Amino acid sequence: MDVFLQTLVAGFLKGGLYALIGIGMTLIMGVMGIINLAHGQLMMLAMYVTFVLNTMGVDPYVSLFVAMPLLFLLGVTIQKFLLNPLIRVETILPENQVLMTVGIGMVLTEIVRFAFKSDYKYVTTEYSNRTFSLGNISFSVPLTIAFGIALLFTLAMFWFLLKTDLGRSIRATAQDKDAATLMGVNTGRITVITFGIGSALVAAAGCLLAPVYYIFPDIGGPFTSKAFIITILGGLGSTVGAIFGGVTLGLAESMGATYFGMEYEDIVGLTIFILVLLFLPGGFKRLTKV
Amino acid sequence: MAFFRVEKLVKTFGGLTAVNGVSFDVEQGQIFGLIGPNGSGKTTLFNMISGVYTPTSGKVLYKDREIQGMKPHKICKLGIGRTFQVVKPLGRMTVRDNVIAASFSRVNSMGEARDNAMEILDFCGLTPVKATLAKSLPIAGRKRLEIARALATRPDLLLLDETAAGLNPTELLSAMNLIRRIRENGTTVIIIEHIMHVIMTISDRIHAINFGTTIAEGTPKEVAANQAVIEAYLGTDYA
Amino acid sequence: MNLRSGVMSAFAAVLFALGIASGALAAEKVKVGVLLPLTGSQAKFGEIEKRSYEMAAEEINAKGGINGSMIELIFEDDTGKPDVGRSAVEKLISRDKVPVITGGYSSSVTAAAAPVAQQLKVPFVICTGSADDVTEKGYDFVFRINPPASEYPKAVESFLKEVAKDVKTVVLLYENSAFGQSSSKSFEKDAEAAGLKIVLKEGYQAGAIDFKPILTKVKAANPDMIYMVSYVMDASLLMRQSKELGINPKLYVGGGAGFTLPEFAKSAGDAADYVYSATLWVDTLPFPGAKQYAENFQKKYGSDTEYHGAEAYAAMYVVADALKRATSASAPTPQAVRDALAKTDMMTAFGPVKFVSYGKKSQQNKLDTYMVQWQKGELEAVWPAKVATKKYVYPTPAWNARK
Amino acid sequence: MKAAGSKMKKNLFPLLLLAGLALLPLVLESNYFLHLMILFLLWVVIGSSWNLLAGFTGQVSFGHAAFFGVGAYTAGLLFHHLQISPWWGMALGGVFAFLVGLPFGAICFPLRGAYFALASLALGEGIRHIATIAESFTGGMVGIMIMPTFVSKVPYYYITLFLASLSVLSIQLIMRSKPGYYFISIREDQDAAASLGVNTTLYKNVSLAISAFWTGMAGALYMNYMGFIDPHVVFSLHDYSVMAILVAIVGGVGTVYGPTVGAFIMVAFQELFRTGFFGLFAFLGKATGVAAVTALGDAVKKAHVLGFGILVIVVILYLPNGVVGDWEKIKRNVFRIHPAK
Repeated sequence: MDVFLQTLVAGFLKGGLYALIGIGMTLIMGVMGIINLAHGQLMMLAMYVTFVLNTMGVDPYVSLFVAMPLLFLLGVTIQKFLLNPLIRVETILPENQVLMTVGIGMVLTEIVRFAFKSDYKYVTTEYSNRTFSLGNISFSVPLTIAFGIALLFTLAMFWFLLKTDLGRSIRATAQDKDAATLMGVNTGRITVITFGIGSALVAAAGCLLAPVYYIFPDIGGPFTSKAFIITILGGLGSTVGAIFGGVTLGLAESMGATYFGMEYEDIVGLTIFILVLLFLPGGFKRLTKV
Repeated sequence: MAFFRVEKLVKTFGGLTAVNGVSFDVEQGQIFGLIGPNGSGKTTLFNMISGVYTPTSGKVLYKDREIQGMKPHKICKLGIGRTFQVVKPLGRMTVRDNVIAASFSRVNSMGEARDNAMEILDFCGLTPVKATLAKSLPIAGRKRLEIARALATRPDLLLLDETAAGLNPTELLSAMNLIRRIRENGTTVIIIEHIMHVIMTISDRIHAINFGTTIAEGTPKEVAANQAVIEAYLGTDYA
Repeated sequence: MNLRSGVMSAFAAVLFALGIASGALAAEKVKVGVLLPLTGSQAKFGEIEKRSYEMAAEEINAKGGINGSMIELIFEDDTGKPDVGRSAVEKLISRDKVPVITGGYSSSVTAAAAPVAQQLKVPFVICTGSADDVTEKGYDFVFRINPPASEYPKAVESFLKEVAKDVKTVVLLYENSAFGQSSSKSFEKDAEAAGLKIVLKEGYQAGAIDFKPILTKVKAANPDMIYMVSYVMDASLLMRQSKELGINPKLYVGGGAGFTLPEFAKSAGDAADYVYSATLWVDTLPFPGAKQYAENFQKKYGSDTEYHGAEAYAAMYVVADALKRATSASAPTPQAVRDALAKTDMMTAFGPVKFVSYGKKSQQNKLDTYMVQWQKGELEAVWPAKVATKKYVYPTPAWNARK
Repeated sequence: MKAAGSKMKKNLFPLLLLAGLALLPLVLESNYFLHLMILFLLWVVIGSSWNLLAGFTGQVSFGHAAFFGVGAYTAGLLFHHLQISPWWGMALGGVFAFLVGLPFGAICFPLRGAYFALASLALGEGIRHIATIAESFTGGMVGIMIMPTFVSKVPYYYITLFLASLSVLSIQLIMRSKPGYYFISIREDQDAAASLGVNTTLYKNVSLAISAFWTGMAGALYMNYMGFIDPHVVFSLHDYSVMAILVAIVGGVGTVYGPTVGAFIMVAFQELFRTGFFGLFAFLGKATGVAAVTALGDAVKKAHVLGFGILVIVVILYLPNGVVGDWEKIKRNVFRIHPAK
């Protein structure tokens, strides 16, 4: 029983972090219809920001306030100067934007490698290893905080998309770009802002992950894969779906690790991903209609 | 038995019924007009006939064979060709290659396909633009290409979906001319059209639907005089 | 048109310069090719090894080089990929015409490079690549200084036999890498032969965020010993999360790789305390020049070295020694260097080097391995007793019993 | 007349290139350059195969490493378990890659566009994990090592050249016949294609089968030539799946010779950067005594992946149809040659 509960808790906490990674991706995929294969790399960048600030004595949670705006700007720049121009370019493959994000991911990784080498970096705080226990079940303090903040951001995003003008414009663009344009939404600007927000959100995930994990230039790739699994699970453009997707992936990985063996962790994720693609197109959003 | 018949065709999407029990017969060699206001279910009918949608219920009978629910490419092989309301040119292929691709549904060798294509291009008056990329054709050219491509599959029955929309008067005349010549070659035609004088002039029979159900059928004259049709097109005030 | 001819003439100039570049370097020097990952994810160790090679070459040159001619190192970046590594070896042999190649960091690059050296008959002195296969093919031009992966846990086995006699149950965790899979397999075999019971054996994909599920299972199994083959950051996470869960075996042992690196202790903090690890080398070993090498490295580059660096440093001396014996009047031929290498019998900072055949292996250096333990943030050699700098702490104190 | 002349010229160029490549080992005695040429030709096969499925049929696969790896492992495992010469694996590698392509297609083809890309990526990664975990069968990460058959590069060179020519030729012939027309129809508009009698599912699978077959052959050849494989090498997302895409994109997607050009550029690019322009920077640094030049050379050496990334971005932005597809544009803007009007 303890094993089961501990696995459950571990999966849940990890899932909160995954959700935060997923929300940014789901917005970008929902609004622009492209897969951002540089998503994990953006998170990696935020982790390095956290690391650099940490060497100057800044707490990772404080660096949220630096990394998020920075990554917002970077996201805006990428969308404006690298992705939006492609809409006008005549090509054979409509996936050009996706391929562009592959290139961007490579460049980001290599620039960081140039600056920091391939060495592992880590952000140690006095609370990195701290835990509290409920019964026999141990909770990691930083992961619990991360879970809380992820939940907070999701609710904020939910409110933002539902209640603000900008949020409504983003939702309109996600639903039907042409119709939104006709209704007077500047969809070019919306895509730029969306990519910025998506980048800022994944930056938050990076800052929260930094104290419990470690940092190296190639860390982005695996998280990009996780991000798109979460997005497909939850359904494109659905913030609540991203939470579901994140927690589902976290739980599935943990359960898979405990009851199948840890080496199956990634296969469990990929299998669920393929099954959802095939049998539940639209993800959990389809079930809940949220 | 009829050459082509649909029996009580029904198609629902979720809770919405797009086509609700439509039946009609088409005789070989006819030009059969299908009219109805926007959203009345005409294109849905075409999509069921050509295999894009599987009907919720009902039958599609072609040369005494039930074909509902068959895949589009099978239906094409049986001899039913179609055009699309929103044209779907194979954009980065030349006009000639578009038609060659379609010709391969009947022949396997490149030489035969090319010969077939040249013949069709000539018939449709597209020979001068054969080397142009399909995406750079003007709208009239694209509509014509749709027809040429459908003809290249050597259909016995041709479904034309709003071939005349967006054409200028000269282009209209030559389009009507083309449709007549297609019929003269022995191909039966079912045509969806909004431009009344076009459909009234070339059709042998007309079937009118509204909200997915039949409201009238008969010769162009009969349908034009039908009260339900007038109401559907002009609203009750004009009745 | 002007621009085009400009491009053409620039191209011609480049070709010309390339011709000079390859010709001009043929002065009175002895070339040694070094194959290392200098970019990519393994670059960290490639860099340490490169510096060690350079340091050793400078020392040798300062003492007169190879019978008067200077050693010139030609580094080739294998980027950690076998096909690139192979390009590099081909270049070293056919363009630079080196009489001997050394280096070889990752198992996969080493395994792809060794047959090339063998077929082209140029000796290849491997300093790190640890795949067992490489010296089991009867290649007579391939030599290896470091022990193969399967032999890393040797010292652990003797420690279990002589000290930790009450260890009966073992949990085995390893990363799914060449090193992890092969050394865990050989450890399992030997442990079972010694009468230990493997209660849980799990591989994992390097880079996991969370080891809690697996560690929860470990805790439930309550083993006497946890043996982990992990790279540095996984190692650190494993220990941190073991501490979080309060798992208390009699000893934690790392199977080489990540557990001996300074980063492990720094990032794991006090969770690293009392952790044992198998290792191939520490600077306190009583080999001539070991301590000095570590100190000089620190002085010269301002950063710490570790066993990979020592392997490279020793490899340079082994190669130089063979070159000296192979160089009589003329420049050394690959064949002469190979013959000289086969007769190598010398002491280095990394330990004695002599290429012997045993079991399936040939031209393999046979070395002892050691056990180290983190004590108060310092890595101390604890086993075998004759090389110990501190006495081992056994059994490991329970987490809540520590201050 | 003019048209016929230009067509002759079009066909003549590849023949001349082939003749040149066939004679190359006679003039090029350096094993090193021959090795680079073998890598180049290997990439011609992989890039062209990917291009058949993605560039011509419009199904952008992010999982081609699966076929490459299966080919390589077919050859490797035949030898490993049954001591059968890995050359047999050449033929079988293609066949097994084709067989793996069947479920691959069944899973991915119901999906369109980006979803297809994601599913193929997931499958490619999945198969890598499986090859890693199924240690007792594949040898896991320890990998499989064999002794290459030939000492000389020349036989490998001719075998690879043969494979490359055969694959490119087969693709060219296919593209000039019924399946080729069907592939492009599917790429341009699946619904229109279906209405013209194209069994889209069947022909997508045909395209995948051919693509997988050649890629698998390339993988098996890799095993024979390199003598070593492990799952992270031959199933690598980055080194094969993504690289196959880059080769085609840079050369020209949807053109028969684009991937050939792309393969040459990518292999040359990587080697130029890795060696610091074949030691040019190091030499200039030494000759002029300017430390900055040497430092620049070191930076260049370290920047080869960065260079790839920038190359991709630049190509997608400015040459979206690749060097071959946008050749006219390049002629206009770089060489300032305007076609005589």
